[in-house]
Amino acid sequence: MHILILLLYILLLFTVVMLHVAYATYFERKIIGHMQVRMGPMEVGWHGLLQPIADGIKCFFKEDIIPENVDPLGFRLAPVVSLTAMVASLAVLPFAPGWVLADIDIGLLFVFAMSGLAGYGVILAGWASNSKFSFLGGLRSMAQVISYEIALGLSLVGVMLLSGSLNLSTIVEAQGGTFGGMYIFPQFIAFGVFFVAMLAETNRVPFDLPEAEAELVSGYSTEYSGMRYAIFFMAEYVGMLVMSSLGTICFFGGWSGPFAVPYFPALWFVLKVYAFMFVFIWIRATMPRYRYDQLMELGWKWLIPLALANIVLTAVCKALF
Amino acid sequence: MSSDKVVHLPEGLRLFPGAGALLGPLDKLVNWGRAGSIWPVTFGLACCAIEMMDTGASTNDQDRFGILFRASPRQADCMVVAGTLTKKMAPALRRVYDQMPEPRYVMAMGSCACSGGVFDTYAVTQGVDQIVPVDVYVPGCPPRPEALLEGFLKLKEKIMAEEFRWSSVR
Amino acid sequence: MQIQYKKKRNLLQNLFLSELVQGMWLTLRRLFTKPITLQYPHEQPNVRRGFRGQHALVRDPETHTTRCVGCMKCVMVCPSRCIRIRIQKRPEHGNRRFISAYHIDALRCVYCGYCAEVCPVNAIILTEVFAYSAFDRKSLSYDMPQLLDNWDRYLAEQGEDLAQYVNPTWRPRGLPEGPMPAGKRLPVPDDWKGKGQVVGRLWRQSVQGQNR
Amino acid sequence: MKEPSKQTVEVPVATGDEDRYRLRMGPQHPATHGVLRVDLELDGETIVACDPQVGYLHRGIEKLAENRTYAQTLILTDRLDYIAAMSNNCGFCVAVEKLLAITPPLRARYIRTIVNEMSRLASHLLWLATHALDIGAMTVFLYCFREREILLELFEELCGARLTFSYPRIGGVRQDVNAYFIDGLQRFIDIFPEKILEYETLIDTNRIWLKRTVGIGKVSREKALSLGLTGACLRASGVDYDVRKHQPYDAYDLVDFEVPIGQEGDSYARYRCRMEEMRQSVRILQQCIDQLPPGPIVGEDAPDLHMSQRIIPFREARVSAYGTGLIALSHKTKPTYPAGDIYVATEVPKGELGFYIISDGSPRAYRMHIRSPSFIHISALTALSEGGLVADLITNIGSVDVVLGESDR
Amino acid sequence: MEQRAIADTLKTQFSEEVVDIVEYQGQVGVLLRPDQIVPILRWLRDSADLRMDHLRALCGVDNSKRKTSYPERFEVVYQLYSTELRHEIRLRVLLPEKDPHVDSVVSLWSGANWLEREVFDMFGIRFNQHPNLKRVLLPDDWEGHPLRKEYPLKGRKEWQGLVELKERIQELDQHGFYPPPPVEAKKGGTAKKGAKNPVEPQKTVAQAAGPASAGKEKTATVAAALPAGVNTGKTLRERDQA
Repeated sequence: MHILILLLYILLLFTVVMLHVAYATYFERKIIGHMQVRMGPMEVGWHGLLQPIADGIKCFFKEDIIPENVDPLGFRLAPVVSLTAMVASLAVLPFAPGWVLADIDIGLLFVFAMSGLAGYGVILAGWASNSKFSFLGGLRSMAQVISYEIALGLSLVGVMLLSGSLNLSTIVEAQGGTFGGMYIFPQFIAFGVFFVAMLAETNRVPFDLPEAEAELVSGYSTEYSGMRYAIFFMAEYVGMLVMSSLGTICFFGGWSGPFAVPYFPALWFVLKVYAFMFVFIWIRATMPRYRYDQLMELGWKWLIPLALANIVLTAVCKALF
Repeated sequence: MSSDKVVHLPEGLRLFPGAGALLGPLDKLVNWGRAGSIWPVTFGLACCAIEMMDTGASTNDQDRFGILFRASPRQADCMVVAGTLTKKMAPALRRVYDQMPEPRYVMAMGSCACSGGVFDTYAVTQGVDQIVPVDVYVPGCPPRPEALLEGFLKLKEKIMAEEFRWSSVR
Repeated sequence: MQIQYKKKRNLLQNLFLSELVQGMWLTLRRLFTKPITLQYPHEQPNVRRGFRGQHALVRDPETHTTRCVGCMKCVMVCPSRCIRIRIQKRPEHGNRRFISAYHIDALRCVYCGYCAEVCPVNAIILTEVFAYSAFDRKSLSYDMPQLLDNWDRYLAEQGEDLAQYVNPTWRPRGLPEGPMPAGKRLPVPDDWKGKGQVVGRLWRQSVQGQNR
Repeated sequence: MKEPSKQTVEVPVATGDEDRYRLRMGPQHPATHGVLRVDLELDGETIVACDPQVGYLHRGIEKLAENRTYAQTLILTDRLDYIAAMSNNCGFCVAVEKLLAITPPLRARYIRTIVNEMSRLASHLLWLATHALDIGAMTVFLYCFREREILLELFEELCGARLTFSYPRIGGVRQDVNAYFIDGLQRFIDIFPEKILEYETLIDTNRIWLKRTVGIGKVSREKALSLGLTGACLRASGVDYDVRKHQPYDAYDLVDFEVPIGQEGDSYARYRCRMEEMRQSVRILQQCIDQLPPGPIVGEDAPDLHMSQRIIPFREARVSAYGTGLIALSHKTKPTYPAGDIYVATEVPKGELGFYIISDGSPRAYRMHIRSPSFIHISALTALSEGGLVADLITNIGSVDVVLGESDR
Repeated sequence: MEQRAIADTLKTQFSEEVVDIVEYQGQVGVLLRPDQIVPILRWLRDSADLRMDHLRALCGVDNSKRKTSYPERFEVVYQLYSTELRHEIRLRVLLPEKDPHVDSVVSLWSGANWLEREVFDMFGIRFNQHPNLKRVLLPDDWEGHPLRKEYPLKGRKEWQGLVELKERIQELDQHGFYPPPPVEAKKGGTAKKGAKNPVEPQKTVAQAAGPASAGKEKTATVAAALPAGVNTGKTLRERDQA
């Protein structure tokens, strides 16, 4: 019985997340559109509200091409790996008190592990496609994921030190006692590092090198068509959701807000996540793109030392006070 | 008996009586989805490509219709051949077309793409329809961005009138 | 003149990413400005008079057919060679020439407007109609009835009186009227004829200075 | 239903050196600005050999020009550099006028200067838009198109087309400017400097932009001259060469402007040069609007569109100046144009555009060679890009500003 | 320096090489023999009072259809300019019809590389010591040199690559979503197929002329090499009689 209820929850979460993904694209197109003094989707449905649905239907009924000289297994597996890993990490995210599928004690590590795994999907796609642009995209992605995973992990060590836990719910609750109710104030360096690493982890501008349209056509997903491409697309947006949630949980106090909301305690959480998403989009509308070697330089020469320094600083402070 | 109407229906479907009634609404849904999200592959060749870019720019924002340019032909639904197609380029055009997944549509934009235009010379193909089947011809040299949008609307019209173009089971 | 190569920035600006913040601030401000988008099928663009669009043959209000006299000037001047005219001579009409076919391949045309410009009787015109795409090549290869229809449709849309109508491709603004053939000497506003030309501020000032 | 196999690119083949990797960018590729193809040999992401391939837009304009009259060739020049068609038109007209010894009236020269500079602005805006888009700043792209649209509307008012104008005529211009055009242009000039600042806010000091452009695609002064670079690419390397100053045509000797010159010769210097050029263009436009003299717009000795005879001043012959008369047809005199050859260069937004025209006395060019800056700039890509990364190649293609229509002709 | 003066200096320096000096509209062209072109250009570039450092243009000319005072069929034209001293000169190297070749100037201006390739592509003039002399604008297996005067505007023979492509297209179309029907069946094609048959308007007009209206008809078919202002359109009657 318990399992059935859990399955129901999973289904519910999955549906909500997929809807979110669909409308995140809409959100992005609208915001970017208006930043560029144009309108974004307008014609499909009222103010283009049905646009994501139309996109989905179209992709679903598109011909599925598997080019002859790809590695068939890897080619089929790659999008699934990407999406599964990303969706799996949703299981440990606490949206509100008690609103979590698996309240495990290594939640943070689990999220890291899964986002690392999602990178494999991308690499696999690049390799299995047997196309040069895909391959270069895959290579870039591999290097990027490996370097920024470190910075991402290290930047959150400070949070772990402060909260003394890896359980995401506990981290949120531990923030209640600190100044402002958020870890961003004591951990502002860590947040800076986390934010940059997060952009890189989700392949967003200015770090969207694996799919840099100007250079690599569309990177690792060049050879993918129809639904398989849509799955990659979803994985990217779920990734954004997971990373924004992680940021919200670790630095912005998760579900806690100025007052409690009845019936829908996750409101503050959702608002914060969407604020994060807005910043993602905002940056995309403003920034140029880094070059591959500059990206590596930024990751290894700046972010990792900064994150390490932050750990030392946090530990010292914690020991003293 | 309007034999013209049935003749292009795929063979297999007519075996099931009533298949049309079941599949008709689905047809409409699929066509609506396709018409609402046409992703053209960027195939700018010459002058018309600039107007094509202009169509994507703020004044004529084609994102309103859900039209997004894709760099990779694998993810595109439609190819806008914008500009002069030379003989040297023709194999590349066909290759891009072959890489596109079904259903795929082609719009010939501008005089040069439609018929060779003023360049009736040794190096230019006299119309892209020799290389790929064209669905919509947009005249102009180059057509205004609005004319290209009108071409997209024409293409939408065509997509909405299609039947059973979504299954390999025919 | 030497260009300014790289602007100097101080440490504080570097540290707080001042230039990135400025850029972000700009895009954020733009988020709240009104989009300049013209919603095409619902709003029509402001096409200027004289835009070289769809071809038409002017239907003469008296004879209800084309004005073309078959002088072949347009055929000869056309760079893309897209006009074909067939002329018939009818002995019963005193050997007057009649146009039995006027054919324009709109897909070959480059819309240079030379044909309308050389036409001595203002028979052919490039109208401001720009959206007329088609599903096949054949329907964009106009023959004479279609071209005359284009004109009718254009007039109906514009609601224009033929007597008042002057197309800038027929009679480019500012050309001297003297050497023009009679058909081209259309009633136009004065500034079109070259009187009251737009001149520069400095020129105006110097003329005023002389007058004083 | 499965497609028969069509490979996009060849399977990576080891070529002697095991680490080398061959990549074919284009001819259909988002960053190659049309149909340029670049064959790369990569070591990791470093470019070991770079071999640009052009000709995918070779339409045979030079051959076609031998079969068309000068007036009809004018239409073809629109399709050379379609981003700045007006500059090409004017360049061609200046060349033919010199060849046939025709002088355009002063007002026509001023109007040509105006449209020339407008077209330079339009071209530079498009260059900035695509260059920024290649580097990833997509908003600059749309902001640039916003201003470009104003220019295009003005062009539309002036000559009835948005891109392919065929507005200048041999011996003059097609039609006079009107108050709408001049007022619109004045308003545009008033707001445009602010808009340049807007683009600069987004990219000029942006650290990512600096990282992507400073020191990329560096050419020294000598190298630039040897490669035959012209325009902003040459000036960014420190050579003071601008045809508008060196061999003035139209009304450039009557207006006051400066030529921005850089030192470093890298992508950023080229970018800065073009931004300054835009400001100078605004200056020229303002002066032209102020100085615009009255007078005819077509010279008395201008040939008609048929180019059918040697032009007799129309007062004597009672023939139209502009092919608008019937009498022109009845004169079947054999054309007697002077025979000779001429090379006339003009400064178009991309660089030096030269027309080498040989006349044999007929109304058609016996031979017309077009010295297209883009063709030479593309050939210089090899020198600019070797040793850099793939991303630098994109920057370089963007910053030298090539148009394939002009390059391939 | 004045162009004439440059040409005269050149003549005194390389009197053997200079064939003639022509002037038109203030522009001076020096006709040269091909053998010493690289030393001449190097001298022009390096000598202190000339410093012609900018190679403006390099192009070929086919003289076979115009009257010239010299027998050579081909010319290669060099346009030189000095960015510092602001003077220019044109050199025209005369080449014979049989096996035209001239020394390459890539060693002096590396930008000449592609320009020479283009001349080779368009005229078939070879450049000795050129690092990579192959076609640049046309495909490698193109036949003929288009800018030679005997080459017709429309080309003589279809390019082999396009012929192959068209064969391939026929084969590939069988795998499309709406495979084209066998040739004899007309109705099977959908709209997509219908669009594939390019209409040939020339024919339609000619056919429409028909027998009924034959006689006093005149179809202006404008030939590619039309002397402007003269109507060379053949009448249908003439065509019938022929």
